[in-house]
Amino acid sequence: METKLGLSEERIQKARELAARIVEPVMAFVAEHTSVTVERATLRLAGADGADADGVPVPNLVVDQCKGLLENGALIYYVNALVRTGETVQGLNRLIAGGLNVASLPLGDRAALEAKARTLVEAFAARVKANRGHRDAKLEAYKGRNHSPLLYVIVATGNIYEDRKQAVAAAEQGADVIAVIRTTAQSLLDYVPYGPTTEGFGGTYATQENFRIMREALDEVVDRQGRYILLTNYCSGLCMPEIAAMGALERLDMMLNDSMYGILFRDINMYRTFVDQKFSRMINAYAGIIINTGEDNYLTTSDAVEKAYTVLASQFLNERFAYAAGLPARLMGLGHAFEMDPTLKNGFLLELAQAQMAREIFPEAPLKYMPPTKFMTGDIFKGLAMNSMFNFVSKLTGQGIHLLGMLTEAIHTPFMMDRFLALDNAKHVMNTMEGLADEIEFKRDGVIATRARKVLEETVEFLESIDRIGLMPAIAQGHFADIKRPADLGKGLDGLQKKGPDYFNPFEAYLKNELNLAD
Amino acid sequence: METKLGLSEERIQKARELAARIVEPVMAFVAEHTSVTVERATLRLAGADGADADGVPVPNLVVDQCKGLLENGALIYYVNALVRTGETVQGLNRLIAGGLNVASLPLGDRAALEAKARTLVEAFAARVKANRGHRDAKLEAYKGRNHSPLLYVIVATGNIYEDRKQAVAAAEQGADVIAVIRTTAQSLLDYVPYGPTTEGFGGTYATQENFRIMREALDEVVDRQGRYILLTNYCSGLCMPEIAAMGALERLDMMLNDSMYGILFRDINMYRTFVDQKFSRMINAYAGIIINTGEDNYLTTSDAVEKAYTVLASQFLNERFAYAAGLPARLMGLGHAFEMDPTLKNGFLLELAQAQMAREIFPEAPLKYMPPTKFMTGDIFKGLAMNSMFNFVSKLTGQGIHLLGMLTEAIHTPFMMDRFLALDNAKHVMNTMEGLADEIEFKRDGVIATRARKVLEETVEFLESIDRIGLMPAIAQGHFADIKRPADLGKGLDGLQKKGPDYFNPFEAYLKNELNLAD
Amino acid sequence: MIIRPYGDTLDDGSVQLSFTLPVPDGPKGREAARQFTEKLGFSHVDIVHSTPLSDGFSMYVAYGKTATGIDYDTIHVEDATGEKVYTMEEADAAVREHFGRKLVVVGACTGFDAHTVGIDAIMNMKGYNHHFGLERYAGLETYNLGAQVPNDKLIDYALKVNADAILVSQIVTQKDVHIQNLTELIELLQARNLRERFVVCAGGTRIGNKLAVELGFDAGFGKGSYAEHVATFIIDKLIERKQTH
Amino acid sequence: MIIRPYGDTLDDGSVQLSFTLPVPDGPKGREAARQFTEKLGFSHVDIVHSTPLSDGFSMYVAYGKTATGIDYDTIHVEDATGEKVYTMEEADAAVREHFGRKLVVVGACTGFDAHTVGIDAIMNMKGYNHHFGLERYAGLETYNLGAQVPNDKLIDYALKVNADAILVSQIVTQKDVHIQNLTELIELLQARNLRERFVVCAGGTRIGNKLAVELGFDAGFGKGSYAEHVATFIIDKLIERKQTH
Ligand code: B12
Ligand code: B12
Ligand SMILES: Cc1ncc(COP(=O)(O)O)c(C=O)c1O
Ligand SMILES: Cc1ncc(COP(=O)(O)O)c(C=O)c1O
Repeated sequence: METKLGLSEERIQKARELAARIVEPVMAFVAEHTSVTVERATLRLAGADGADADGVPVPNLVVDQCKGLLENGALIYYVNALVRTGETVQGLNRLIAGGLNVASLPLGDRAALEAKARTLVEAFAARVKANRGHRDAKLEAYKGRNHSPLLYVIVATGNIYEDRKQAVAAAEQGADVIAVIRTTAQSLLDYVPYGPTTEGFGGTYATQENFRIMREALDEVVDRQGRYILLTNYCSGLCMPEIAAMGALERLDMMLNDSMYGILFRDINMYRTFVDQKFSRMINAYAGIIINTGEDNYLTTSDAVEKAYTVLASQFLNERFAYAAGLPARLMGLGHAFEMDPTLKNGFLLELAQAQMAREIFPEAPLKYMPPTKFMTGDIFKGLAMNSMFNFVSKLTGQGIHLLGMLTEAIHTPFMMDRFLALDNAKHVMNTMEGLADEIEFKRDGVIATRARKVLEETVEFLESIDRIGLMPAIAQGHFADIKRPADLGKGLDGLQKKGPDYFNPFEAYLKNELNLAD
Repeated sequence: METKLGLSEERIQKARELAARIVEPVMAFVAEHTSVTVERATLRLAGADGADADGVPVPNLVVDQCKGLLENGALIYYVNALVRTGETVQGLNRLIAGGLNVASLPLGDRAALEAKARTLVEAFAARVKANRGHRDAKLEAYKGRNHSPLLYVIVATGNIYEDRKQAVAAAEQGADVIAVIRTTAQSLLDYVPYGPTTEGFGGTYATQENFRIMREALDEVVDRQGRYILLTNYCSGLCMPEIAAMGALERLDMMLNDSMYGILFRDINMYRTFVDQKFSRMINAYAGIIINTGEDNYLTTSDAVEKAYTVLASQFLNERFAYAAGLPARLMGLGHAFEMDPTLKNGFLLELAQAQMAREIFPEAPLKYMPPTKFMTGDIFKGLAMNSMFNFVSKLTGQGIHLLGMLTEAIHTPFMMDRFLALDNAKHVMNTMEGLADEIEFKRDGVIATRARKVLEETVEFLESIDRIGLMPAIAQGHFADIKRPADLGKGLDGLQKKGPDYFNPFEAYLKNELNLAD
Repeated sequence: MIIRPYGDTLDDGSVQLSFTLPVPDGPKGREAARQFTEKLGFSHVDIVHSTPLSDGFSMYVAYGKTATGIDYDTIHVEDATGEKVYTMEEADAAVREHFGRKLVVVGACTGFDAHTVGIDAIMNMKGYNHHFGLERYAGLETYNLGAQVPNDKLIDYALKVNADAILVSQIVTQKDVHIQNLTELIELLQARNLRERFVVCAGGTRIGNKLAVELGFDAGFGKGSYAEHVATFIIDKLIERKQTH
Repeated sequence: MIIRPYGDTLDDGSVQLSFTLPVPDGPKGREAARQFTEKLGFSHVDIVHSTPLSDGFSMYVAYGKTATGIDYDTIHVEDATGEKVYTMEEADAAVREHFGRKLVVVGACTGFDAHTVGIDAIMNMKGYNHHFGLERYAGLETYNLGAQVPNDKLIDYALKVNADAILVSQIVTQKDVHIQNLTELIELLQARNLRERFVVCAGGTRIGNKLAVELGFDAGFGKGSYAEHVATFIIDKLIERKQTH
């Protein structure tokens, strides 16, 4: 990558070292812990699915049954039940939904259980490998047909069947990525609902069946259009790893997944979050799923000019956390956003600096660029112009994943025509200025280059201070997003579990091995 | 001016030389001729005004009365009548409107007539100088308050009183320049209507009273807003010099005025046009009025990519014709336009090249940049985005006069809110990317620089071919805009007049003297 | 089938509107805008944006939902041409077969209208959007009189060249000037007892077949028309006339 | 005075619309769009643009003129506050004068809504757009409970701190979830016989005073509200209650 900004390699290196030092103690903590949702995710990978008459999902039933035994992991009890009952996975799921308590069955021979578990791991591996194979084959077959950056739109009607209609229309209009936005507050549910759903607010429940319905619909468009359509959901909240598991099984291609988003913006306990995050990312990595980190969220409340360094700092941390979970750079959709006040003189230059800086510091990552939202108003005409500028900067700086701004951002979740207008605008702007990036150079002492250097410098300083304090205390003291999250507060702490000496999780072991992660 | 394109000074010089050679024989012809409208314009400068009961303007009445005598100029008869009747100018106008035939009065003592004429020239000079003084004083007092480029919008309701409302609103919203578009086909009228008018199609009649009404309304805004508002009209068609005269008297600040527009696009005879044009431009020059040339018109029918060189060639010719009429570069609003197909890959780069090229070749001229019109459709959303791109290029290349695109270009003459949205968009885009021009450099071998060099080269070749053929034959053969206009056809030829040995026009003489033009 | 606008759910009736009111911006203006939008038949009206345009004018962006729908099954479009549109070759063949001579077509942009791009698109050799113009048709003899042709001059010319069809283009529509111009042509033809002598077609951005027929033309051609459409219409119409006479 | 939309001439009634129809793009779709727009009461309807969104959906941009107008003189806006809005200093002085104690205000973003920026803008020290928040008022004691607070928890908390006023923010409005949430709060208060105990205000992008009052709140505050508006309302309301009781 040719550098237009002349950033100091030494400072970039310094920031990476700091990030590594900051993340290390967190990973040490993570290594010793599991959580209810990590266990449920493991069960899901093994095939646990379905729900009882009250809608409680089978993985939750099993983990609830294992209360007090969780230091061993829940899987062993599920596998044991499989062996004991001689049922298939589906059969056992039905029994559990019908009332069977797997924890009440006496544990059988360890070797037999391990052997049985291996077959489950193999089945999982085969399914996910097939998914990857399918995706890779389609991407290869339809190479060069996606836009660059990938055009990403959301659907959010609350009803999976309406979503499907909208998604298919968007894909036909040129979208490369469809994200099904989750219903308000699903992130705070400590279970994943079961089956197709038609009732959500500002979004649609993430369920495995919803994933399947959408994947199937998009796959039809893929071949019709000769373009692979990526499907995205939200791998965050109290069920982060379970969603990763569902995504791996149903061939999602991207997942919103941030190392600290849940802590800061959803008040989820930090220990819980870090533990869940690692396991999620391992699954994502294995399934070839691109994560999209959530740096844009820093800017929805803070000022994008002043707090630009928090975005870069978070990118470095997300990168480090991702490496630690086995994700290669090409699966790191590190986030940032075009969120400066549109009335700011020169604002475009600062946005350009930020986007170009991210591009040069993370050359291999398919950066995820988020559109203006905070300064969008009911003025749909100005909104469209803001989105045009955003599209321009994205193309000019070679972003990887481009979430399209909606001219009705301040009004409603997108209408079908809003999405069309966004796609049309992006295609228009990006096509007409195609090639501009190769044409221009920035002056070394200009506003843009100077700004980028300044943000990098502030980032190093910020990371240095975090390094001094330690990440968890720094979060507790409000160093991120001005939000204080004490380590022992926040949702989901009671779902955290120290691993016991007999902790059993061959899926985790398999993933670590496949991802070349040390134990 | 720093060069970003690295254009060859030698080729630019070559083009200028060719233009000078091409224009020279035309000016030789012009020197020997006058026309009915040049005579009427002269009368207007002297004070002739008003209309008879049928609405025939006094200047037309006088010139009609002088049929057969026109080689002497019409002014002498008007002055003679003033002396004979002892009337004031206003008094004489009334008499003429009432039926007095000035040509029927025996000519009095030449010296007395000349003396009388001198007083008229002095009155004219005093009025126009006061206008210039007023304008300069306001521009000085409110320095730095106009936008750069000047934001130019049109009003076109057909009714001067509605126009006034719209113009005042636009000025308050930030417009720097208000152009009152003329009614369809006024350019083909061989007289200028009299008084305020309320009936026009797609525009409003240019009349002296309409000029006055609008000037007065805008002057009020000037002091309220602390920003000088420039008023523009159309100095073209069969009454070109008369409109120049009216504009000089009523303190217009800009005039659409092109050396060949009328010939090519209105089928006005070429001899007539060149004669009228020279006199118009002398008046404009003396009155400090910026002309806006009409190169955009080449692109409304021809392709902007293929025929880019016709724009540059016309700019060189317009420049040369303007110098020949005493206009300094700072009053040359040489025209060009953003008219490439928006679906063209790289189109933005080519537009950028064209605009930057014009900027570098004519560093002192306040280039007049015209918006997308041809590819505007009823899709107002895409239209807004096209206009945003246009605004971007204009600011980036330092244009001088920026005619705002309307999102409803393909639908109707602008609604009040369309104009507001255009102003708002331009202010937004230009403010946010302010300073970008100083930040970037173009690669010397890139698409942009290469394109500019190519267009310049094609222009030189084109001018060479015109030089070989001669301008008038070239026009006759269809070398411009693919339109053939034989020299002896076209409207208004019968209004052309060879000057006689006694041709009397002290206004022309005064202007030539003031503008340092050779006889 | 009754259809309604669609926002993100079938029959939600969602529509976006923008307009200006001749009152100052402010709470009262916004409430006026809201009530106005409701009066158009919208519920759930949101005035999502308002801005002053000047002291006495303000602009609004509104969203609302309407129960108004229309019966899609009752919609009939009457285009000048039916399903079958001749290619250039088919058109020429039809002329050869039915007339054994070239058909003569005269076209112009009438009144003060100088927007020739549209009529050129239809008539000139080169055509438009990869559709050749009438001039290229072997079966047609064409005269494009260009811009700003007075209606009576156009008729005189059509008589002179013994035209079969007259084509007029009207692009400027402000204050319905196109209606006046088009009506005048028909009235002049009628006054001179020539209406039946020619197939008379109108075209332009804002001209539909429906409007043109209402004004007394044989057909009208709007946005997106090409030479083959009007060629097809003229030929079929002349065949029909020949057969009935 | 009857007012109508203004394009470029008084009373021309010009309006721009855009919408989607659940039918394919094409002449029939455009005609349907035209007739639909006419049915809304527009004349001179122009479908200036149409485009397919998918096989079964198409989008239209329309302009039309309407004779529909409204009587501007009959428009009344009932804002929560009248002409007089206290400055922070005036508010504090009024509290001192009438109550001699701090007034207690509890605020939250209720239900599943996590959009705290709005309630923070009203309550936090820093305020918004150069308008200080309630926390900075000497006469107020404030508790901002933040995001996603269940209605019953909010009421419990208000009782605990002996609140005078409850403020709720609702930003998500999809499927009218805000109406449900707001209604639930009032019903819970009524069920617990607490409705009269507090001044209860709602706020949010889509919430107007009118809507809030209809739902049983004392007042509502929409876009562009600042701390001083709600402070003024609370203080005046409590003074009024004190005087009538
Ligand atoms: C190019 C242009 C010009 C050029 C015209 C050059 C030329 N030689 O034609 C110039 C610069 C000269 C010009 C001038 C003016 N223009 Co102009 N112009 C345009 C523009 C940008 C494009 C029109 C065009 O060429 N369209 C492309 C052609 C191919 O489309 P079309 O004409 O619709 O033709 C198609 C169909 O309609 C149909 N068709 C058309 N005619 C016919 C006839 C027949 C028989 C058939 C079968 C079919 C047919 O087939 C064609 C191919 O599909 C439009 C804005 C826009 N983007 O639409 C404004 C526009 C048309 N102009 C407008 C105006 C007001 C003017 C002026 C009157 C302004 C003024 N006061 O000076 C002048 C005066 C001109 C005059 N005397 O008429 C307005 C009209 C507003 C209205 N609705 O009344 C527009 C909409 C711009 C605006 N928003 O103000 N203009
Ligand atoms: C920032 C933002 C977020 C941030 C919120 C961060 C935070 N801490 O608040 C994040 C990223 C977390 C977020 C998430 C979501 N968001 Co959001 N978000 C926005 C956004 C961009 C800006 C909102 C904002 O901050 N406005 C600025 C504040 C100052 O304005 P305000 O809230 O209107 O407040 C003013 C007045 O209303 C009033 N006021 C407000 N409350 C009160 C209370 C009282 C008592 C008083 C007196 C006054 C008052 O005073 C304030 C100052 O004037 C808007 C789009 C937009 N541009 O408006 C979407 C938007 C509000 N979000 C939306 C949605 C759907 C969501 C999600 C549900 C999406 C999803 N499924 O994940 C999530 C879920 C969040 C949840 N559980 O509620 C939709 C809502 C659609 C609708 N109408 O229903 C919007 C409109 C975007 C869209 N087009 O889809 N969002
Ligand atoms: C990383 C990440 N996860 C999740 C979400 C979605 O929010 P919720 O936690 O409500 O699902 C976001 C918000 O945009 C996000 O950026
Ligand atoms: C130089 C010039 N003069 C005049 C006009 C206006 O046309 P008309 O000749 O109809 O007044 C134009 C058109 O935009 C123009 O560019």
